[in-house]
Amino acid sequence: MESRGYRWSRRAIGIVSLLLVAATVILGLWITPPDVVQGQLVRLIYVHPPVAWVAYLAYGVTSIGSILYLWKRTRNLKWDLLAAASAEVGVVFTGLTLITGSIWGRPAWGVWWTWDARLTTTALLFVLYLGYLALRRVPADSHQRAVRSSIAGLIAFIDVPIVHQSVVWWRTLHQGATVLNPSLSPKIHGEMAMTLLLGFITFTSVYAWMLMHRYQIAILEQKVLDAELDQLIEERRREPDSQYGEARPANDVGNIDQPSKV
Amino acid sequence: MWRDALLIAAKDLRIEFRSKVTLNLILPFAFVVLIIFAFALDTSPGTLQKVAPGLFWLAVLFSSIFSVDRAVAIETDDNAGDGLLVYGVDPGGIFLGKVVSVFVQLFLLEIFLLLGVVILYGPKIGGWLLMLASAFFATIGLCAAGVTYSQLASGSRAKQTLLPLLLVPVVSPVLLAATKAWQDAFAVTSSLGDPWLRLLIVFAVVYLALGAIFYSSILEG
Amino acid sequence: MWRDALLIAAKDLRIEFRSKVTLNLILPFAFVVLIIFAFALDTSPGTLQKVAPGLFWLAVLFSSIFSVDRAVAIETDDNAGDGLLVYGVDPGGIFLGKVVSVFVQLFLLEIFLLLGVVILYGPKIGGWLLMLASAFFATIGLCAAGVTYSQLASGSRAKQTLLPLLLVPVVSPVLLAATKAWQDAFAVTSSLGDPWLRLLIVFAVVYLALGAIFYSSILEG
Amino acid sequence: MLSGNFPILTGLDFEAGPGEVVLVKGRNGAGKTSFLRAVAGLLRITRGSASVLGVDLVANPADIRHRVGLLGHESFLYEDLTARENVDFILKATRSDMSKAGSSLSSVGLTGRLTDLRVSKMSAGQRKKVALAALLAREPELWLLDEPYAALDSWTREFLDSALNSRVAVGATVILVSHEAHHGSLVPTRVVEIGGGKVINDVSGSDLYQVGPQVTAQKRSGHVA
Amino acid sequence: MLSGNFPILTGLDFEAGPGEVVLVKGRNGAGKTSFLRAVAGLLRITRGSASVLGVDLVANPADIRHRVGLLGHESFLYEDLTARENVDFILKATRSDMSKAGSSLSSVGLTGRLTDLRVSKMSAGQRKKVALAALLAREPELWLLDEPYAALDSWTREFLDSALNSRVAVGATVILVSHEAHHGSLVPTRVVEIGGGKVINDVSGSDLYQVGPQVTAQKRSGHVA
Ligand code: HEM
Ligand SMILES: Nc1ncnc2c1ncn2[C@@H]1O[C@H](COP(=O)(O)OP(=O)(O)OP(=O)(O)O)[C@@H](O)[C@H]1O
Ligand SMILES: Nc1ncnc2c1ncn2[C@@H]1O[C@H](COP(=O)(O)OP(=O)(O)OP(=O)(O)O)[C@@H](O)[C@H]1O
Ligand SMILES: [Mg+2]
Ligand SMILES: [Mg+2]
Repeated sequence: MESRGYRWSRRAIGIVSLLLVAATVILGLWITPPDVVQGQLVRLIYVHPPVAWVAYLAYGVTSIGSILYLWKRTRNLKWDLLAAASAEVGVVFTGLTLITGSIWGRPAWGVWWTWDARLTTTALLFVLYLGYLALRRVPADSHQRAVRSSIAGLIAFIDVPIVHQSVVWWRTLHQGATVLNPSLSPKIHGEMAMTLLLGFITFTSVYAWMLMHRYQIAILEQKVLDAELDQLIEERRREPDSQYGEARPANDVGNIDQPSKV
Repeated sequence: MWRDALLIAAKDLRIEFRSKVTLNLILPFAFVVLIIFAFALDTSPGTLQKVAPGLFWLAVLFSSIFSVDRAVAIETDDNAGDGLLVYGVDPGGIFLGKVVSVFVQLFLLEIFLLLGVVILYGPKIGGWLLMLASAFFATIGLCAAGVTYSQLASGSRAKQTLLPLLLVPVVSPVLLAATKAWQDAFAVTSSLGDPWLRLLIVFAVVYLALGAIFYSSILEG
Repeated sequence: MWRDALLIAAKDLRIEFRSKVTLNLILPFAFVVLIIFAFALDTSPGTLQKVAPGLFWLAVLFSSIFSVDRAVAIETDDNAGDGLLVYGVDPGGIFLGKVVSVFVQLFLLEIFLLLGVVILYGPKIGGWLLMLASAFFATIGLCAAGVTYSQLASGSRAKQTLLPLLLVPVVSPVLLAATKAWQDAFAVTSSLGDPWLRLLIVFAVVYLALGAIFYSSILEG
Repeated sequence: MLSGNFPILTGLDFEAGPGEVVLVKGRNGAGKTSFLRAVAGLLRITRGSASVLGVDLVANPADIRHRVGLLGHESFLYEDLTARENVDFILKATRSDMSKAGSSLSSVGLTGRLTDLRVSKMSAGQRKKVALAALLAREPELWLLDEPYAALDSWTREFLDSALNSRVAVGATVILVSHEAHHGSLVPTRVVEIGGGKVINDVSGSDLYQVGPQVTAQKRSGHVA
Repeated sequence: MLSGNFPILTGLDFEAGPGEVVLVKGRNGAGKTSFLRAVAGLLRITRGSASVLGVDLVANPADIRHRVGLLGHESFLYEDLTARENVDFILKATRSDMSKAGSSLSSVGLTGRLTDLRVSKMSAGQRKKVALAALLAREPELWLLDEPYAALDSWTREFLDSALNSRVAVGATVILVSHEAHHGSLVPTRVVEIGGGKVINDVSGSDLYQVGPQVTAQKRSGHVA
């Protein structure tokens, strides 16, 4: 069962997340000023980059979990479950990135969607981890599933730096590195920068809370499977009698005891 | 490992040579794709020349899916892959062997396909060397990722559909980079210092390394 | 024959439902194809809207190859097809059953895919009725030709590559007609009297009839 | 009879009537499997003439098929369906009595979780049992069994023998390929030995060490060239 | 040992030394095939411990594999290669003596056109013979045979028995799954019965009607849990 410490920290993070979300909403919608160029639209900046960043973070956690599972000395099914939980949350956040981006794109660029490199690679990221989740649904024993999906998870992560670099490698419509630029000096200032920072913290905290929940569910599912397994083993061991009962002809038993029946 | 790789590659190529899949079947398929594209996109010849590299690599991508699928199917039919494990063949060797055999087939295919593109779409080609080098590394990347994923998907009964789903997103950066490299090669001023070529080399190395490292875990798992 | 067709369709749909290939795998694959096409062709949004019907039907074509391949593979695994013959199931019924089961899957897929095209490429749609009718008959044509050829190719060990080679040229008229019909449907002035729709109906009827007539000879051969 | 360009069967002249149990023997590659497939109407006959249960195999091989129950090296099952679904499907396809599915499955020992297990998960013997259960429920006129005992445990062998005996008693014909020396309760009325694609030995009736069950009078001819 | 989430083997405690011929029996689905695959290092053991010929099966299942010769329900052959090419490939892959390929093929009766026939064209018994020829040429330490007699004709059965006897005499271990009552010249030194994934009966040595061939002194333990 869930340990006490885990439960309390999960709840604490939940409450903190709630407060942070409220603070971000207030700051983002009322306190900060509209942009000179973009007007009210700019408020999406407090959501869109943070959810994209959290998606990266989630896939990073998936990769770490995968590596820890693949490395024999740290091999433990928990790492695989953690990786899977994080990938699931990551897919949700990638979806949010796509949605908020589209909503932003409609007024900013005049289209919901365009074949810009950043957008395309983000869509690929989404599909890559959907593929990861599809691979996990292929029936296999838990070790086999863990190995296969860990490898797929690691290879999929290669796309994350590509998404990040896409604005540099391809000349694109999408915003260049404004916040997470190489020199780590944000190109926006004052209240906006603070609110954006708050947004990052908020969504990271929401991610942590979702991850802990999902992971807990995965652990419980595994416990149920283990319990079922013990029962199955018991049934399996009783099989020769239960399967045929009295119908089993006597000469069969004789046959096995005395292979001498030449 | 190298010895095993050669052994596997030789066997696979012999099986392929016997069934003549690449030459007799995949190649015409790739041509049909080229022609269909040209029809479906229904644009003027000028556009076709511009998109020729993209179409070429799309055709190669689809062909590669079939090739890697076959390469792995050779071992899953009649459980021959279990046999390989029992014979003590090195899994890294199996991986490399399959990559080599698929590479040889795909590279041959690309040569013929290129002829097709030149004849059908008539683009001007500036930098042959850049084209060759980028095709070489792009194909290695495709093969390495393809063989790895094909093995990953092989446990599933719906393998043939799971494979493209998993593989296409993974190799699409390779596809994009190769397309860009060829577009550069089609331009008059092109050099081997092309950044796309460098990207392709990185992909080839990364996918080869990942495959060689993890293939044994996949086979065992 | 109708009874046998229903029996086969029900069985195939149950097997498909169990492995959930169409929903879980082919659909995302088709999306990936849409994305890849758009990016590889690297054109401005205006062009994409224009070629959207072509891309849609190309994606459907590729998906249909996988679907019909699976539909026939169900019978060739473990020689189940021989079983059907021994049970005295009518070959025409087998054919119709498989066409129905593939049709149901493909049509579902097209609905989702259409949503994807609308969202991703953003075309304007004038005549929904024409679109629906032409999709209906084009899909029938695709399925009928696909099942027939898939059975034709099934004897070969290189089936997976032989099938597209045979099938793609045969259904490309359907593909072109469907593309044209949809282009008309995207235009504001469209009616059900569209000549391309009529062509699609002819194809559907011809391929269905040919399949129903010759399927038994193919199975026997 | 050709496969590619290789002549598999080079000349068989052979008849069997109702109530007969024909044991076909021969070296590996002699053509036993091909012989059974020809009798089932699945292999086309290119030269010569052949007929089974009065049906001409050269002209209309399809007409014999639904009267035949074939158990081959492969089991003709759908891997993704369960044992029960496979049997149900076969019974529906052959328009047989659906109600027997459950009882014939349990008669071969497939009960409980096994009836709802997908065939792909089953052991070699369990697969064979599923195919057998379908045959038992169908009750075909002509049973073509290609090494039916392989992979079956001794209990199921006994059961198969007794089930076949009861079918034979009501007039069914059994043609059986087996390499094993016989010890079960199914006693062949005739032993045919095939070699190099032709019959090289045909011992029947009183020549056998034991006479088989009653051969009914009205003889339908099964003649395969 | 799990397949999906189903426990196939639930507890086996079993040893075999060189020169032993262990006959594994059990009902269909008892877990015999899975047992052999586990011993060959192909099935992962999820709980408990197991070792074969001194190799720990849980920690490094790969280490046992090349010492093992496995003949399963499937034959592990490449359908598009000929008999000769298949055997050559296997010998190369196992780094065995290539010169024996021809002689071992002809010893099982595959000569002339048959050595150059693709496996896909072969009859069930001929395929098994190809797999057998490769095993004979390889001479593994531990022979794992899953119903080797199925599909073989009586001549080949005899031959297999005598070949195994000569291997056993020089210290090889044979674990054999078979449903048939034994009549050949290969006499098991021990009979193990498996049921419900566990050993339910283990009769050996003097308890058997006849003592098997010499068991050599230095005993390597094969222990599978
Ligand atoms: C569907 C459309 C869009 C997608 C998929 C998308 C995706 C992304 C991703 C993945 C990032 C994280 C980049 C990184 O730091 O590595 C990002 C950041 C960002 N996006 Fe978008 N975006 C979309 C539309 C837009 C639009 C329309 C705008 C504004 C006009 C926009 C503005 C930004 C900004 C300002 C950042 C932060 C850049 C940085 O600090 O690196 N995005 N977007
Ligand atoms: N995923 C699963 N779910 C349920 N049962 C399973 C699963 N996988 C395997 N089994 C069962 O495990 C057993 C596997 O047995 P195995 O193939 O080892 O049998 P065997 O002793 O070789 O039988 P046979 O004599 O028929 O060859 C079978 O009873 C099979 O039904
Ligand atoms: N294309 C071909 N070329 C050469 N020989 C062929 C070809 N096709 C089939 N054969 C031969 O025809 C024979 C087919 O025999 P069949 O499968 O009927 O044998 P069987 O008596 O059932 O043997 P088994 O006891 O091994 O099952 C084999 O000897 C095989 O080698
Ligand atoms: Mg045979
Ligand atoms: Mg078995």
